[in-house]
Amino acid sequence: MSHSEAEIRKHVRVYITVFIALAVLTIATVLASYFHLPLKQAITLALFIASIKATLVAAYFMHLISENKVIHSILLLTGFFFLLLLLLPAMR
Amino acid sequence: MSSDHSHDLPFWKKYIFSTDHKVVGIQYTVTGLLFLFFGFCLMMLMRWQLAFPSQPLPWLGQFFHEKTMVSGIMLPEFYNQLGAMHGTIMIFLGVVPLAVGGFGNYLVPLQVGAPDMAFPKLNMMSYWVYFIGGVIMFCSFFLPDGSAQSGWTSYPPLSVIANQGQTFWLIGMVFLITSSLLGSINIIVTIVHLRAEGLTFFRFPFFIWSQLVTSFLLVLAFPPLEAAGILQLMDRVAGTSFFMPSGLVVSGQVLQASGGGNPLLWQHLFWFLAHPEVYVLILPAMGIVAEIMACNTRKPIYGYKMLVYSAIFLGFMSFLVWAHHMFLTGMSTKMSSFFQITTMIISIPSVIILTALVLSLWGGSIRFTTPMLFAIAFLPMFGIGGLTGLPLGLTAADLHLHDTYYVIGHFHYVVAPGTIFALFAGVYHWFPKVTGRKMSEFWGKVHFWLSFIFINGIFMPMFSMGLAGVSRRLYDPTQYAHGLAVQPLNVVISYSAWLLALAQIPFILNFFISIFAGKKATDNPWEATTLEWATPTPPGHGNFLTEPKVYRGPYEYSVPGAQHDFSPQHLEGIN
Amino acid sequence: MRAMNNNYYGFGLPIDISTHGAAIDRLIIILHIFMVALFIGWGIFMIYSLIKFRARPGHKATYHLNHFKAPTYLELFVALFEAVLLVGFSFPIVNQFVNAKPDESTALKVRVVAEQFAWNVHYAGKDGIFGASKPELMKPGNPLGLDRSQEAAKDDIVAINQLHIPVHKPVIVELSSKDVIHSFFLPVMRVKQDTVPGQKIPVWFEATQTGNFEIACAQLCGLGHYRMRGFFTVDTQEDFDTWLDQMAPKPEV
Amino acid sequence: MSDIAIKHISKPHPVTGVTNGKLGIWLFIASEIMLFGGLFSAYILLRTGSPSWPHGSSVLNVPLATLNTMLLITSSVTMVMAWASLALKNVGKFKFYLGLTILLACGFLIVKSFEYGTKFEHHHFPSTSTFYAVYFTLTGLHVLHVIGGIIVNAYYLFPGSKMWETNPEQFLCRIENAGLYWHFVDLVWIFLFPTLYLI
Repeated sequence: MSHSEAEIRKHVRVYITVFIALAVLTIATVLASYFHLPLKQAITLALFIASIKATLVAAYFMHLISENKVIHSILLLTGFFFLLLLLLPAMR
Repeated sequence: MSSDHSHDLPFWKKYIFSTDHKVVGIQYTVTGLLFLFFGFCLMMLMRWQLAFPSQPLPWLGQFFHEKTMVSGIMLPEFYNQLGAMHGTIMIFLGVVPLAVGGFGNYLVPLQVGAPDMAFPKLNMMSYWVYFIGGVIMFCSFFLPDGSAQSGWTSYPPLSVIANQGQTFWLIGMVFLITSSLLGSINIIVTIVHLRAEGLTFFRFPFFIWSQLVTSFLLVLAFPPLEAAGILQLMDRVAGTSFFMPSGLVVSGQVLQASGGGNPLLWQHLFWFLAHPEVYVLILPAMGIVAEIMACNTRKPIYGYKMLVYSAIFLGFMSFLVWAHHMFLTGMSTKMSSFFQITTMIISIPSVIILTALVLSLWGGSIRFTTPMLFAIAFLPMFGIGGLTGLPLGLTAADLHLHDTYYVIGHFHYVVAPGTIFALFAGVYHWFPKVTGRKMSEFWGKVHFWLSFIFINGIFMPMFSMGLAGVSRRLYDPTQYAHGLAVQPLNVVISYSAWLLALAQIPFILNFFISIFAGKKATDNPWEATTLEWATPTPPGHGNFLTEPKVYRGPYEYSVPGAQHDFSPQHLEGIN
Repeated sequence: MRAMNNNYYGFGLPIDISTHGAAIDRLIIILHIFMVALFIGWGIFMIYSLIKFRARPGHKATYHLNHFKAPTYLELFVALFEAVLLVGFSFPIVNQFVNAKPDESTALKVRVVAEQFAWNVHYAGKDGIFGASKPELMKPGNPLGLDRSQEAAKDDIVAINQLHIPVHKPVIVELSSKDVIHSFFLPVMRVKQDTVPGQKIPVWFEATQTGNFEIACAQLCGLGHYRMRGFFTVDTQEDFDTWLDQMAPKPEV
Repeated sequence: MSDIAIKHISKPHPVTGVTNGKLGIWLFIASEIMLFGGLFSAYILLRTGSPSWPHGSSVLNVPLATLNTMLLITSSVTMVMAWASLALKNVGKFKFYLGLTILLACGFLIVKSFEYGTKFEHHHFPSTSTFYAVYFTLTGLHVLHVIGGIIVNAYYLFPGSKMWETNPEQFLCRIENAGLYWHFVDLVWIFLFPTLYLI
């Protein structure tokens, strides 16, 4: 990726925004845990927030949002097998 | 490997810590062959005990430590060590390093027209990490209690309560896995990025495709085993209970552990790797066979695209069948039905590949060279291996055949006369490119025919033993009446194994003598079309004299209107 | 010891004395006929091609070949045949094996607890209730860790490496393990099931013939794996009852 | 052996649009995803199979872990800023941000060692229960990854930065790839934190 200077400066602003979002979400998920929601809701909420944070990191810090198809395909394939691996405890 | 570019490098940098993919490939090949032979020796020792249970091993017995053999009579501990290490060494230190590390490293850059691998230093590192893993595995034999003895599958809780050798096994595996990961990442990037101009994906030799799929399998399937290995290491070293359920009583003592673990977790993670691993073992072999068959039938491979799609599908499906190794662990019929179906589905692309390769003979002009003989023999041998997988993939038949010699016969037909024959074919085929000299055809044929006869003598009787219900990993099968009934077969198998060892002597001599005294080979002695034959023999540092360009598919043999019966990929206009 | 009736065992499948085994044997035989037929067909084609298309002066390879139709049909046939094997044979057999538990009131219930390297067979005794096994009580003299002071455990019968069952009666064996994974294998019964520590897995079968047979361990369980052999005896109901009486714990004074 | 030219080290491949290193590091991350996938899968299986499981916040120190999360997130943003500064050819700023990344990572390790220390003081070891086994194994492996990241970043901060003089393009690629790895380490923590501490 060749980046022009202006582009990178724009990137930097995005990084700061993402950073603030990550911090807010971290505080939100910690606060939510103090409410002692029922286990199912607590797990869903915690994983939901974690997924948003992960998406932000992957999309902006790791530049996945503007990444090439080949990387996306590798991750798609990996994601499929990753889910399969997570399903493994259900296999009895 | 002499070349103007590297003459100024010191010896150790040129031949030992070399980053040249050809040197690394040769290092892998030689180490792999040595480990293959070592693993074979372990098996020959086991064969004595199986053929003549509890009789002293003549002459050789005196050289063994008293913890392994008492006055030449093998102890069950030692038998279990031999069994576990035979499997581990053959798969992780012999066949995979040879197929992916050796052939992959040497041939992939040549066949895609690259000067080296994408990450040469990483390449060197992956060899040395493999080497360390091998040394750890080998050294574990000299531990006070010997090496790992819980089978190559290392099922807990047995492996967790086993001796120190198991810890070495796990650490060794972490090294081997790391090495494989680095190596396969390197191969993928090399194939995708460093291919020569004009070499589109559908102009790849099938060998390249097989390496690409194999590398993806390694990258995605090995880490779960690494995870499992780490967990087992924690169980053994830090006293955790990942695989240890509560309330275990071992030899009259309640086991001091927190409990709460699940032994089946290991099996799931292990087979999540180990089934794709089967295709890691077989795909490169198929690649080698396809190369050699196209060259020696002097015609294109039949159904090349079908072959490629089948290999990709095979790789994908191999992740979805792992639990067919676990039919008897008490799984529900829903689960077992699912895995039976996927197992039957995965047999289809295997059949397609085999059929395409057999059909490739049709219409050819077949040269019966030594590599071709090995490649042809691969077909029926792999066929037997594949077909006998069918009863094991159906839970109903597996009820009787699970963990018997039938299983041993089945996967050895796939790996030994299957993959290892293909690897031999590869050694004979590419030897002239690597050394500049040909191996003797006569002794090659002697090697082939003797190996072919004796290897069937080893594995064919195992099906009968398996049907009779003889379990695997038995130190003395004659303890059982049903084992005693088939004991004569064990004697036949053992003699076949020892004779097979003798049959390797022509190969070993041929290999070493030909390096120095073989017939000089030209750059393209087999008149083949793929890019590796466009290099000088042996290829120098940087491989190609000029950057190659590719004009056609990989197997353009006997093109109508061409002057020669082969049209190399790098030549413009038909040859 | 080893001089068991060797007519039971040979170079192929051992005799089958179970009610469910015939279906398994049939499947195995059909499979092998199919495999041999396919292999011979392939082999003949291959050898014919090898001879017909050998390199010789004046013979040239053909670049363009017509597309073969036969392999596609063969492929379809193989796929179809596999589907038949699955739906027609394997699924029903496995379903029977895993789900069709016999009526517990009429069946004989036995517990088998595997350990390195023996099979501990546990009968409930007259009261039909199994005493609880406690890991902390498991000692060489009391391999199952039974608390004999407990009412349910008083008449329990423990036999080591001896599994006796009556003929023509459904038997439910509940398998478990004290230490590592073993595999409970009755070759003549076509029964094989892993015993997984921490789990209780039931298997069931019915014998059609009396005789002395074997229990084998099919999963590597340590250095004594090879000698983890048990005796499996199918008796008439009367003989079985007599044996149980003999094995019953004698009241201690 | 730099006499042979391997293509696409710093110029992206025309078809895939990425460099060798980037494709390589993403494949490595793919394998790491599968590694942690195996561990998470083990965690789920053990937790669902267990009759009781402690609530993370009742046994673990959530404020410390929150602080650690903040440290790691901040180090991620400084890492990406280091890359951006280098792309703007501002080497001084690059070194500042990369150094900050390393310091934050060290801070993470220090906090972690306090956390481990108090656990050991209370005689909570991996062998105590399956919960602690999972906790120590997963966080321990993550710590190893953090240490690996520190070593790589320290190399690029000191001896490795010489490459900026000889081959700035390749050096920028290397920093980007090191960053990708570092963000992945952060990403793993983003999942470890709630699954171990909060639920």
